[in-house]
Amino acid sequence: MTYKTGDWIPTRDAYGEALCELGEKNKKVVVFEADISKSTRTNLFGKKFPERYFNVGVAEQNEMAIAAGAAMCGKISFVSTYAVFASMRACEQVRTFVAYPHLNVKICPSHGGITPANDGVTHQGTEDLGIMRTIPGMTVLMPADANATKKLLFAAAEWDGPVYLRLTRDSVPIIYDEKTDFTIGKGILLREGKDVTIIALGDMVSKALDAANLLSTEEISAEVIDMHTIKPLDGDIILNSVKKTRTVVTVEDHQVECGLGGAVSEFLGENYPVPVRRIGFRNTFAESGEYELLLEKYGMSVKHITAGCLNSIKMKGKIR
Amino acid sequence: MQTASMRTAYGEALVEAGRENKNIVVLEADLSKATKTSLFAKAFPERFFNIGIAEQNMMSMAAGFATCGKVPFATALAVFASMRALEQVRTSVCIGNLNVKIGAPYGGLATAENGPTHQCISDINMMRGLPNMTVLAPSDAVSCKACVHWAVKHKGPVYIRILRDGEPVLYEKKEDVNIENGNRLHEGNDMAIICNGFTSHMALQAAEELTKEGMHVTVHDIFCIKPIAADVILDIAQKCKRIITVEEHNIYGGLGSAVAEVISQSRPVPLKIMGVNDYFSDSGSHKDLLERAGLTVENIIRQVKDFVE
Amino acid sequence: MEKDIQFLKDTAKELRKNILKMVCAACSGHPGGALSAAEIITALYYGEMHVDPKNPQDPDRDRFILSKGHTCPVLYSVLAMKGYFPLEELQTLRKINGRLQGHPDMNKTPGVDSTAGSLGNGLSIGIGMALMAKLDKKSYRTYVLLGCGELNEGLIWEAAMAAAKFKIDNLLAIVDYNRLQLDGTNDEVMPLEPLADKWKAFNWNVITIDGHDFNQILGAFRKAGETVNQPTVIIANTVKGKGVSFMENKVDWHGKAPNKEQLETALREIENDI
Amino acid sequence: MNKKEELERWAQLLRYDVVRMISNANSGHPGGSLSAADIAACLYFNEMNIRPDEPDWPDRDRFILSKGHAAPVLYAALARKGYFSIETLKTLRTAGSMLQGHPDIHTPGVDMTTGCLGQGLSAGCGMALSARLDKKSYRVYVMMGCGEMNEGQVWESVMSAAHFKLDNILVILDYNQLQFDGSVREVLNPGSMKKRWEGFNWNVIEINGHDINEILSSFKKAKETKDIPTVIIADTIKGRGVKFIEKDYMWHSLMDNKKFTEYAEQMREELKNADSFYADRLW
Repeated sequence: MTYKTGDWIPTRDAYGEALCELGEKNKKVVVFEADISKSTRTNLFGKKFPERYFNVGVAEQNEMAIAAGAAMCGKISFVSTYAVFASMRACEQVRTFVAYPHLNVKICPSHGGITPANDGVTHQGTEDLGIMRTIPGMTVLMPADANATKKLLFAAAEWDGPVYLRLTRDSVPIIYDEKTDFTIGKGILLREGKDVTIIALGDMVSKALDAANLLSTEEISAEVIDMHTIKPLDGDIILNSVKKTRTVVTVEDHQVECGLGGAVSEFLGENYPVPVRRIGFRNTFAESGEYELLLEKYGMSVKHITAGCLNSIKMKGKIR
Repeated sequence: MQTASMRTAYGEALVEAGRENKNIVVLEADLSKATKTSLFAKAFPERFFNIGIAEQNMMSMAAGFATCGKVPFATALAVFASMRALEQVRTSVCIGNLNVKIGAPYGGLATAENGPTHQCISDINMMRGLPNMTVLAPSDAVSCKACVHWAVKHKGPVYIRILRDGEPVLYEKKEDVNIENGNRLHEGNDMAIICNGFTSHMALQAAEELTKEGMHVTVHDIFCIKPIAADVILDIAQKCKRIITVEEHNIYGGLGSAVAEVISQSRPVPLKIMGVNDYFSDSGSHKDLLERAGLTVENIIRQVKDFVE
Repeated sequence: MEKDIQFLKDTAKELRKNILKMVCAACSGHPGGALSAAEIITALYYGEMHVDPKNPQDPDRDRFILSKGHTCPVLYSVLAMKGYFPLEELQTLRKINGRLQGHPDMNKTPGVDSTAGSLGNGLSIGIGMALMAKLDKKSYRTYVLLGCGELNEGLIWEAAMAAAKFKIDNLLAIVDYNRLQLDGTNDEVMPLEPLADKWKAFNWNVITIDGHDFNQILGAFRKAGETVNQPTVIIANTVKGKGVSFMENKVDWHGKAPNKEQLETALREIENDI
Repeated sequence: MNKKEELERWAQLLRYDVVRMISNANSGHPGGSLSAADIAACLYFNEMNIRPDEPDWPDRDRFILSKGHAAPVLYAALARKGYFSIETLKTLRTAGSMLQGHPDIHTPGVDMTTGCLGQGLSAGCGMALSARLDKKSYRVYVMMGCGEMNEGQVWESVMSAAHFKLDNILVILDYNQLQFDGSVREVLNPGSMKKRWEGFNWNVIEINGHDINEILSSFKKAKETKDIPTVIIADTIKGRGVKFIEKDYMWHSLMDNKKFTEYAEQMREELKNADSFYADRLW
């Protein structure tokens, strides 16, 4: 199944469907669920391959450790839950029993960032990328749309070792056609520009593109990179871009500490110091509400991205 | 250098604070002899609660205590405080901005021979990502005590990363310790080292060695990694033009990352992050493990020199 | 049969000596809970499990998970005695560049089926393995040794529920019930009684035995093997530090290494069955 | 009107509020809110010692909704008690509202942030121990869901409440037998819930969770039990009161808002004509 550009689809839907395709092709794929299959969309897999599907109830730590046990027997374990629970409730199990033994456990949580907008803060995983990034041996992904989800899911299945692949609960627009290739660890240059580099991931990629469009009306050319893999970070694509633009704005549906902004700041600080503005949650928990309104309230809307770009461009003048 | 045990300092500070403040309660997960909360248990048995090996329960219980005006110190090895109970810290404690203090001994590689399952090079990151959390990492027994007392006065969640035994003593008395801004251990304009925890005394030693060779290096000991003293760091960046961060933590997400985030925003200067290079370590003596990670006086000196060129 | 039992007793003796020697050489480690499990481990590796030390990764092997990972000296000792690696290697426990980590590491040590060390996780991992045996239609069994302290962990009870739901009868959980944890007795820290009722209430088949009596241990293994559609737990009453007079039932020996002199006394006591 | 009749009306009114709120918000969890309405009515309108005009009163009884997704029933009870206006109920799950998708401690009357299952009883233990330390007589009420019985942390907290002999804590298990993915039996096969709690040394009382008299008498019995914590296992029906969603696990969260909104209107009419009690309380 592929998805038409311009349509709006939650990436968890694509995950559920792609998982079935994957299960068809690869008999080693087993799926673990923690009582929210209707929401994570693994119910599709469960229906199709009941013998390779295990619902362990509301018990995410157990789920993670069972998945590790299955991987120890040569399986490729997919773990479904919400980002808050995958990264925090079961954090130590991920670290000690998945990452440390370097097992083929693919953790694919829905409800990344504030995409469960209405559910409120307890269900909005806005710290998970940073948490996963600091666990040695972990590969951390967030696809920008349904087509990217499917491709990256297949790539994750082939990848040696643990993967964290973050999904959205709410709909995001399709920006990729079915032909685009995705390689784990290689960012995608979506739009060329010379004044500022916008590095975004997940649901914020489409916002970054909107911001770049808006900026072009003011004769500012912004380069846009989809950094779907936050770890290992694609240093080359950043360097190539920054040597040209000399300033960066990172955009993520995540806390500005520790996540994409942190990763890019670390990398540039060590390799090519230029101003970096980070757009995301500023050390605050969000709340219930409509997705777009929340982006607006917490400083992550298209408007804020464009303002951030303008500021960044100003900064670079000052520092020179 | 004289040495003292940080976890013992933690236990003693809890007793001191408990004497002054009757609202302080201590929660423990079956490791009181290791974490030294046993000292508090002895002094104030009625305010000591051993929850058994159940760190998640402990964190949420602490949250319950806090809603009733208590100042709970929940204590667990850094690896369990930061990872086994992470979601409880977030949901039960941080979202409500509750007055829970988390004491986390055996941070970094300090559990040494116990191996990677018990070592913890990710806790600073885990805690730093949580809104409302204050993250402290003292560098010796004296600053550890200062952190405990500071945490009692601070309203809101605080995570204190503590090491184990035999840490060199850097400070004379706890009043000397500036928790919010950190302490300047050495002055110089050629380069800056920003450090914390067990690496601070190494950085100081490295700076002293380098002075003999005519290089003048600023060494700044940071206790509070979140919120980090951005002004202080920017001043250092302005003055020294180059910064090396040193920490007993993963190079991703810790002190280095916090400094990178600050300087990249307003004063991008070249940075080098020294720490554990994103790997699971091994069983071995603490000294051996630090050596493998490149966290030695010699290597700091080498890195400073390389960085100049 | 009697001859077999005598052989097992002698083997357990050897195992205890190795535990103490390696912990002494490392100057750190956890002897108490290693000694309490000596008979159980001996019975597993010499009387129950199908394993091939020459082929530690054999996909059809029985699996063993030491969920109470801190007591790994007992596991390393038995693995060395079975020939997974040389006995001399026991001297490298907890040393840098060694294969014998302070807590078990499945990628470093031949014969270690699962990483362990942070308490409470082993049963879940075992369930994963047992489910995969069923999925792959393999006949291997999975054995999980739990400590009593770790039964405080909620994760254990999550796993207990899941094992019952999936009717996992190809997994055997054994509780090394020595009634001591780091901070004191179970009763002081977090009482576990009525322990058998707890497991029964989670729909488990429960067998209670003396964990130092080989006849009872082997009998329980047999009964567990015959139980279908329900997971079995053996609650093995044991003595922490068993075999060494000054360590028995002493909480202080949970995580302390004996010095040379203490080692000599201990070895003598074990040799002479004092 | 006697006590029972009055509480039945409050419960019915809370159900109405729940239906209206969720229909307004166009999202939320009706099933588990409705099953808990009778218990919530008994707690807030008869049992608990609280001061709506002084939500932080240190001596108040505490209530923790551990099954936080059932927030609408809690918000309804709080509004009806006067912690905030009935108007506020219309803002459920909208940006800037004090009524979050899951309970937030900053909302007046909410004693603990919940929503991530399994944490409520632990927090309750902390409160109950604080009461004992401070020699205060307040009680702590924790309402749990049957799905969250899967969480290991629940059993950690169950163990510690028994260990610390917390007789000032009362757990009410809203045992509606359904969780997100199906029946508790399908998802995680609990066996006898009573035996499980007894195995952890708790006093267990089983009741019909929709029978006001049974609820009230179980509260009384719990209070009289010393040195051991009590759990009331309340047999309930998920979605109780809204016929077309009763016992349907698919209605754990909102499925069809058109149908639901129509029902809210219908309910409004029915209540308006039923009794003078409802007349000036409907919105």
